[in-house]
Amino acid sequence: MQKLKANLIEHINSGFRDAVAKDYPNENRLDFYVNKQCIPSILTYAKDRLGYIHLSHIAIVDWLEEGEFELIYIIWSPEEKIKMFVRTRVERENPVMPNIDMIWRQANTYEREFREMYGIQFQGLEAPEEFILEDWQGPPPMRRDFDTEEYANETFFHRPGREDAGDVREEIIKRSREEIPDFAKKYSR
Amino acid sequence: MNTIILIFIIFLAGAILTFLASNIKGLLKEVLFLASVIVPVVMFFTGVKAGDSFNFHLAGFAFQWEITPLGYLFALIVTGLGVMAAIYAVSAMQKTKNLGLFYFNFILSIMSMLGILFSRDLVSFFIFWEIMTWSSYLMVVYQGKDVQKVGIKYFIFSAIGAYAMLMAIVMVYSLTGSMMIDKMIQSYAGFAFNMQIIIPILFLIGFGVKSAMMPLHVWAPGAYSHSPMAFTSLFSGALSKMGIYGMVIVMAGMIAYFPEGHWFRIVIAWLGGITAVGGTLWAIAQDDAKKLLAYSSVAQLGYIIVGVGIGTPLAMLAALFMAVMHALFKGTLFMAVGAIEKQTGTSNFTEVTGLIRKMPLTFLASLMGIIALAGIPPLGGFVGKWMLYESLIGSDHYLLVIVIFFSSTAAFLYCYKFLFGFFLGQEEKEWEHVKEAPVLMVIPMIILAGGTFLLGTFPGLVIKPISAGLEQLGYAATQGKYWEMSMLFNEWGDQVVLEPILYAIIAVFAFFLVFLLIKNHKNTRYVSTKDISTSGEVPKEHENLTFIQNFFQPFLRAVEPLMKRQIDFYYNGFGKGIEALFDFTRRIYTGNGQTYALYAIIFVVIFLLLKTTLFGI
Amino acid sequence: MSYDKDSHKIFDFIQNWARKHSIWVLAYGTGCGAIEIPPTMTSRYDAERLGVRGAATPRQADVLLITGYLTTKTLKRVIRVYEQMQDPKYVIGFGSCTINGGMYYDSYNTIKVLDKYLPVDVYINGCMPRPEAVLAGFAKLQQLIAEGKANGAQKYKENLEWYRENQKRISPHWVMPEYNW
Amino acid sequence: MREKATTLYLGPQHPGITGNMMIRLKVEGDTIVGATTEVGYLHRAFEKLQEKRNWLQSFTLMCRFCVPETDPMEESYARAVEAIEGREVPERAKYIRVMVLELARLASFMLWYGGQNGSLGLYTMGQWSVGDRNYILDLFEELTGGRVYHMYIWPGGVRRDLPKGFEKRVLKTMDYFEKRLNDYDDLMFENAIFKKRTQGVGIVDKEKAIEHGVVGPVLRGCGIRSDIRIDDPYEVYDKLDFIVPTAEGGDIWARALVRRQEARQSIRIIRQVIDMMPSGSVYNKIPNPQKWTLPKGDAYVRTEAVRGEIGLYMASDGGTNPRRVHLRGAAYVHAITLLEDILIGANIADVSAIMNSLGTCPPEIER
Amino acid sequence: MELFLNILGAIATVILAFIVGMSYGGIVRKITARVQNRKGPPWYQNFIDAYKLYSKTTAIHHGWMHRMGPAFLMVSSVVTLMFVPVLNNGGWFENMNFQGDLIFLLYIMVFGSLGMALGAGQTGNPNSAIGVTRGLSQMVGFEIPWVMALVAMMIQYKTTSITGFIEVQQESGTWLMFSSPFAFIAAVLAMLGMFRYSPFDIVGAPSELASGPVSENGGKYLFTMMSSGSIFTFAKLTLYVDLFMGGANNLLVLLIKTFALYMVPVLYGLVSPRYRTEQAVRYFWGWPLFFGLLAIIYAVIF
Repeated sequence: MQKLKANLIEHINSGFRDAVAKDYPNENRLDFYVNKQCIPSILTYAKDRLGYIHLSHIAIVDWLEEGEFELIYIIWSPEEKIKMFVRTRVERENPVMPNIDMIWRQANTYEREFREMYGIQFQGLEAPEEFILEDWQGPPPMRRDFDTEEYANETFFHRPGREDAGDVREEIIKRSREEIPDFAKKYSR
Repeated sequence: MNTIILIFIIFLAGAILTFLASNIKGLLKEVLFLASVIVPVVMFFTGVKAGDSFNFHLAGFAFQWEITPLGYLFALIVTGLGVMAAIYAVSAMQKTKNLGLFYFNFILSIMSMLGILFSRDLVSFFIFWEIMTWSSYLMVVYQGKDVQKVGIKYFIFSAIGAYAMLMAIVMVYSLTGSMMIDKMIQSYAGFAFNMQIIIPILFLIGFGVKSAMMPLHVWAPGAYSHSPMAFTSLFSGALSKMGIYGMVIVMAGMIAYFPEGHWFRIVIAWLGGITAVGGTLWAIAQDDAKKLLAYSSVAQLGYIIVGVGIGTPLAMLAALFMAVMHALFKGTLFMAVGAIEKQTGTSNFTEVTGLIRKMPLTFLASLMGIIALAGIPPLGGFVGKWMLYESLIGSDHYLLVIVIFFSSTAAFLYCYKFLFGFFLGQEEKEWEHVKEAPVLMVIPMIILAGGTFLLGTFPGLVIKPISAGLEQLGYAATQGKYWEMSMLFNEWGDQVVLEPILYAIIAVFAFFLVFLLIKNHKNTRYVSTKDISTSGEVPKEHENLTFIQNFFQPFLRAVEPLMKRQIDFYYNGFGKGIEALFDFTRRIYTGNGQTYALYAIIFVVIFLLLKTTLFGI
Repeated sequence: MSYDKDSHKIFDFIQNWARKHSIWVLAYGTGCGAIEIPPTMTSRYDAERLGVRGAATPRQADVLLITGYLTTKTLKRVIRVYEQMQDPKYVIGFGSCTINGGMYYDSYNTIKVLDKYLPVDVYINGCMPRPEAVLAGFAKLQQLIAEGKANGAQKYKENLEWYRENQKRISPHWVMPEYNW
Repeated sequence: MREKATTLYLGPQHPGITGNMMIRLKVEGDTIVGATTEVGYLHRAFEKLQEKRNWLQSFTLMCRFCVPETDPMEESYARAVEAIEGREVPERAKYIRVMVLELARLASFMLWYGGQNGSLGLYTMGQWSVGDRNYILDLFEELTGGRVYHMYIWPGGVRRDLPKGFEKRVLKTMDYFEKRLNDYDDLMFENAIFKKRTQGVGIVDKEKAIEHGVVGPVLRGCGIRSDIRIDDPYEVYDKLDFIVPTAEGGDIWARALVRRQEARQSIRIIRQVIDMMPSGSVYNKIPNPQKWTLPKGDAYVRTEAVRGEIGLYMASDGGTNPRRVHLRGAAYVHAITLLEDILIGANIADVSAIMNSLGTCPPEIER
Repeated sequence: MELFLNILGAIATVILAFIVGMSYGGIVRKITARVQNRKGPPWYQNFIDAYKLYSKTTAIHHGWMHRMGPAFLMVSSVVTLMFVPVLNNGGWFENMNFQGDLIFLLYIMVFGSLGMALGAGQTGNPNSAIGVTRGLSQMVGFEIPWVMALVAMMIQYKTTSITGFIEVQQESGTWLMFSSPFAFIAAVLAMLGMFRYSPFDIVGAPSELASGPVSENGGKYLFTMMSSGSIFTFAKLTLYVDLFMGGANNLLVLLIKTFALYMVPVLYGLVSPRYRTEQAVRYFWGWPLFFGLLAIIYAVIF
C-alpha cells in the first residue's frame, strides 16, 4: 500500500510540480492539493495513465471565513484500491472552474448542481440552467451566508406550537410505564 | 336529335366555351362550367334510359353507342359524383391560375367516362379511353409539382395500358373482323387457346392500370395526391371505376367461357387480395392525408378486384356495390382533405391538428366517410364487406377471406389516423384562425356522406340496378336469393336484417348520449385541451403534445417482414427498372402536356394506318 | 351532504356509503411517505379490502394523498393535480411534515403547513406513519364521508381567493394555469 | 414554433415513475428521441440543514435521504464521524451493523422485486414480495422501534443490543425468505415473457459504464466485478465469506440476475454474522451532544447499498456542527446522465423497467 | 305490444349482462387477491365503484367527441349483446338473435373501440393517443386467428349464424370445442387478447401510459365505460359459449360455463408480465395463427 502511494506521488509530481501530496498512513487515501487550472489535466492523467477510472465524488465545502470554496475530486482505482483526493480552492467572489464533464460524463451533474447551489461557473458547461430549484430568485442557497431559517420564516406559514406542549418523554413514561434508558436520561430536560 | 349525342355535344361545347371564357372576370366561367356539367347530367337522368342507342359510321368504322344496364349503373356513379365534384370544384378552385384548363379537363373527363360507358364498339371505347387518360394526365400535372416524377409515371403506365389494350383490340379485329364488343364476346369461345389467354390478359393489363391493380399501381399514389383534390375525388371515385367496368366485362364476358377460367379467376382474385393488403399497409405508413387516401383507394380497389375476380353472383354484387360505395366515401374524404388543405394550406397530419371544433361539418362528413370505409355498420361500407366475405366463404376461397379480413382490420388503423391527425388531438394556436370550409364545399361532402348512410340501411336501392346489370351479363336473377331492399342473404340462407339494426343502434346511442348529457349537466364544463393530465407538469409553449409522428410504429414494426418484402420487390427491383425506363423516356418526352397530346394523336394515326395496311379494310 | 341540496336523505345515505367504500387514491408519491404506500396496498395490510385502490390520473381519483413534506416545486404540481380532480375529492395529509414542517421546519424549500394551501380533510401524524396509521386515516376519512363532513373541496371552492394568495406567496413569479375552477 | 416530436411527461404524478421525479420524453412513434431528467421535487436542502444541527441531530436527518434502504446512510454517517474523531467501535456492534445492513438490503431487494415486475405488469410478484418484506420490517421494529427510519447505527456503535432470542427469529425469517426466493424465481426468472421484455433492453456496456461512473448491480451487470464490500471493505465484511455475482450483457435481464444472486448472498451473510457474532458492549458512549465537538478534518466513506456505492464526504471545522456533509448516492450518476443517455432509442414501454433496473431513487439526487 | 315486449326483453338482457359482468369483475378481483396472498375486496366492490363514479358531481369534457365516446362504446356492447343468443331456447332473451350473423358481429364489435378511440383522441392527451394506437394494433393481431377460427367453423358446418351453430351442437350432441378442436384453441388464444388481461393489457398499461385512452375520463364517462365493459365481457363470453360449448339451456349452466371460460385469461394474466406492442401482435401471428390454419385445413378435410 505504502509502495503504491509513493509510486503515485512520484508519478503525479513528475507531471505536476506544484501538486502537494498529503498521505494518510492508516487509510487507503492520498490527498493532492493542486491549482484549479491543473484539475482537468491531472484528472485526465490519473484516469488514462494511472488507472483511476472511477470518479467517486466531487465534494464541495464553503469556507466562508477564508473566502474560498474547496472542491475535492475523489477518484478511485479498482486496481490499486486507493482513493485519491484532488483538492483545489476557488475564490468565493465570481468563482470560475474548469469543466471536466468530457472526462467523466457524470461530472456534468455535479457541476450543474454547484452552479445552481453555489453559483460556481464552469467553463463550457452545456446544460439547462435550472436543475433542482425552480423560479429561484435569491442567492445560491447552499452558500453559508444564506440563512435558510430566516427565509423559511419569511416565506412559509408556521403552525404555532401547542400551549400544553410539554416534554414528550414524560408523556411516554406515563403511557407506557417504560423506564428511560440510562444514556438518554442525561439529556432529558 | 338523339339525347346521347346531344349530351356529348353539350359537354364538348361547354368545355370549349368555359375554356374561352376563363379569362373573363366575374362569375361567367363558373356559371358556364356548372351549366355544362349539370345540364347534360340532368338530360342523362331525364332523357335517357337503359337500352337507348345511337349508331353512326365514320372513317370506315361502325360506331355503336348504347346504354346498357351495367353502363347505366356506372354512369350513375360518374354523373352523380361528377356533379358533386363540380359544385365542390367551383368553390375549391377559386383564385387558382389556369382555371380554364382545369374546367376544360374536368368536363372532358366526365364526358369521356360517359363515352366509355356508352361505347359498344372498341374504336370509340379506345378513343374515349385515351381522352380520359389525357385529361386526367393534364390534371395530374396541373399543379406543376413533381411533374417529372409523378406525371411521367402516370403517363408511362397509361401508355403501357393503352398499348396492351390496343394490341388486344387489333387481335380481336384480326380474328373477328369486327370492332363490336358484343361480337367479340360472342366469338370469344371460338378463339384459339393461346388467343383465349392473351386477349383477356392484355385487356386486363389495360384495365388493371386504371384500377391500380398490383403490380400496376405504382402510378396511383402520386397521381391521386398531385391532382387538385376537387378532381381527385372524381379521379379515385369514378375514373378508376372505368378499369373495374372493363374488368367486369372481360371477366363476365370472356373468362366465363374460358375452359381454364377457374385458375384465371384465382390469379385475378389473389392479385386483388395482394393489392388490398399492400395498399392498406402502405396507407398506414403515410403522413400525408392525400397519400394515405391514395393508398387506401388502391386497397379498396383491391377488394373490388377480388369480387370481380371471384365472379360468383354474390361476389359480383359485392364488387359493384363496393364500387358505388367507394365512389361515395372516397369522394367525401378527398373533398374533406381538399377543404382542409384550402383552409390550412397543408394536408400533412404532422402539421395540422385539432380542427374538430373549427370545422365540425367537415369532421362529420369525414367521420361518416371513415365509418363507411372501415365497413362498420350501420353505414354502407358494411354491406359491401359482408357480401364479399359471404361470397368468398361460399365459394371456398378461405385463405382469401383471411387476407381480405386482415386488410380490412388493418384499415381501421389508417382510418383512425386520418380522423385523429386532422381533427382530434391538441388544438394548437397556429390553427386558431381556421374556419369551416365554404358552404359549396361542405354541401357536396354532406350529400355524399348521407348517401353512405342511406345505402347502409337500404342497399336495395343500389343493388337493384346492379342486379339488372348482372342479368345483362348473363347472371341469373339475384333478388330474393341474395338481397331484399334492406336484407342480405348468403349462400346458406343466413341473413342480416339491416333496418332493425339501424334502429337498435340509434336507440342505444341516443339513450346513452342523453344520459351523458343530462347527468350532471350543470357541473359539466368544457376545458381546453391544454388542461390534461400531463403528470402534474404545465406544458411549455413550444412543446408538442399531439402524438402523430410515426403513429403506428409498433404495428409497422410487427409487420416489418411483410413491408420489407414489398419495398424490395416493388421499389428496389421493379421500381428501379421503372426509374430506368423513365430516364430513357424522359429523353423522348419533353415533359409538357402538348407533346404528350401530340404523341397520342400520332399513336391514333398509326393505329388507323395499321388498320388499313395490315388488315386491308 | 352539501353538494346536492334538493336530494333526499336516503339517497344521500346510499351515495355517501358508496363514496365511503370506494376510495381511489391518486398515484402520486410526493415525499418519502410513499415508501409505506406499497405495504399498505399489498398483502399484509391490503387496503383494497376497504375499497381503497390506486388511480393513475387525477380525473379518476378521489383522494389526494400528500405523502410527506412538500417542496415548493412539488406543491405547484400538487395544486394543478388537485384542481384537475373531480368532485367529490379529499386530501389526506400524511406525516408530520405536512402538519408543521416536521424536521424540515427551517428548510427554505419545503412548505410547513399544508392546510394553508390545500384543504386537508384528514391528517395522519408520525414520521413515518405505519400502515396501520394509514388505514386508520382512511377509516377516519370514511367516517367523515359517511357523516357528510369531508367537504374540503367545498371549502376550497368558497375560499379560493385566500388559498390562491397563500399559494402565490411561496413563489411570486409563478404563473398559475388559468383554467382552474 | 412547435416541436416535431411529442412530449411525454413521465412523472412526477405517474404510476410508472420510481419516486417523485420527472423524465421529459420526446417521442416519435413509440421510440424515444430525447429524454431529460428533471429533479428537484424532493429537495429539502438536507446538507444545509445539517450545517445548522449538531452532530447528533444531523444524524437523525441522515436516514431520510433515501427511504427504500435507510441504513447505509446511517452507516456512512457513523463511519465518517468515527473516522474524523478516531472513535472505536466495539466488535459486536460491527457484526450487528453488518446484520442490519444486510437485512435492509434484503428488504430493499423485496421492494425492487415489486417495482421491477410492477413496471412490466406482473403485479402478483409485487404483492408477494412487498408483503413478505413486512417480515423484515417486523424484525427492524423489534430491534429499533421503527419500520422505515431506524436511527440505529449511530456513531460509536449501535443504539441498543439485540433483544433476547432475536438471532433465532432472524434465522427463521431467513429460512422463510430462502424458500420464497425460489417461488419468486419460478414466477419471474422462469417466465418467458419476462425474458422477452428484459433481454437486450436498456443496455449499459462497459465503456459507457466507466464513462458515466456506474456503480453497484448495474456495473456488475456489465460483467465488472466491483463491490465496495470487497474492494474497500468496512466493518467485518473482510472476514465474511460471500461472492459478488456478475452477469454479462448489461441489459435489464443481466441486472436482474445479479440482484437475484445478491439477495441469496445477503441471506448467507446474515447467517454467517449471527454465527460469528461475539458478545460484549455495543456502543461507546458519546459525550453530551450539545457540547460534542469533532476535531478539524475530513473523511470520505463509501458504503455498498442495493443501488450501488454511496459516498459520504464529511468535513469538520472543529465545531459542534458539521461543516459540511455531502452525500453522493448511486442514483446521482444513474438517473441523470446515464438514464438520459440510454433512453435514447428505447421504447416507451421500457422506460419504467429501465429506471427500476437502474435503481433510481430521486431523493438521493437532490437531497 | 310485441315491440313493447321485445324492448322489455332487451332491457332485461342488458340488466342481466350488467349484473353478471360486474359481479364477474368483482369475483376476479377477489380471486386475484387470493392468489396474491390478500383478502381482497368484497365481490360487490365493482358495483360500489360504479355507483361512486356515477355519483361524482363534476365532469369535464374536451369537446363533443369526447362526450360521445362512451356512448359509442355502449352501442357496441349492447348491440353485440342483442345479437348473441343468451339461452338456447331464446325466450325472454331472444332479442335480435336471428337478424345478424357472425360477420356482422365481428364488425359491430369494433364499432365501440373506434368510437372510444375518437373520444380519447379529442382529449389531446398524448398517452390516450398512444394507447389507442396500441389497442388498434393489438386488435389487428388477435382478430386474425379469431377470424380464422370462425371461418374454419363456418366452412365446416355451412352456416354463419350463431343460432345455426347452436342447432348444429344440439343436433350432434357434442360441443364444437371437441368436434373442431383447433378452431377452439385458436379462438381461445385470440380471446386472451380480446379481454386485455396481462400480458395483453398494453392499452392502459399504468406504468407506461398512466391509464391510456381513459386518462381523461372520470365520473360519468368512466361509469359508462365500466358498465359497457361489463356488458361486453358478458356478451363475448356468451358468444364463446354459444359457439364452442353448446350454448346454455338455463341461466345457471350459462353462468358456470362463462365463468369457467373467463378464468382462462384471468389466470393466465396473473402470472404474466406485459408484452410490448409489437411482441403482442407477433404473438398472435405465431401459434394462434398456426392453429387457425390447422383449423381451416381440418375443416376442409373433414
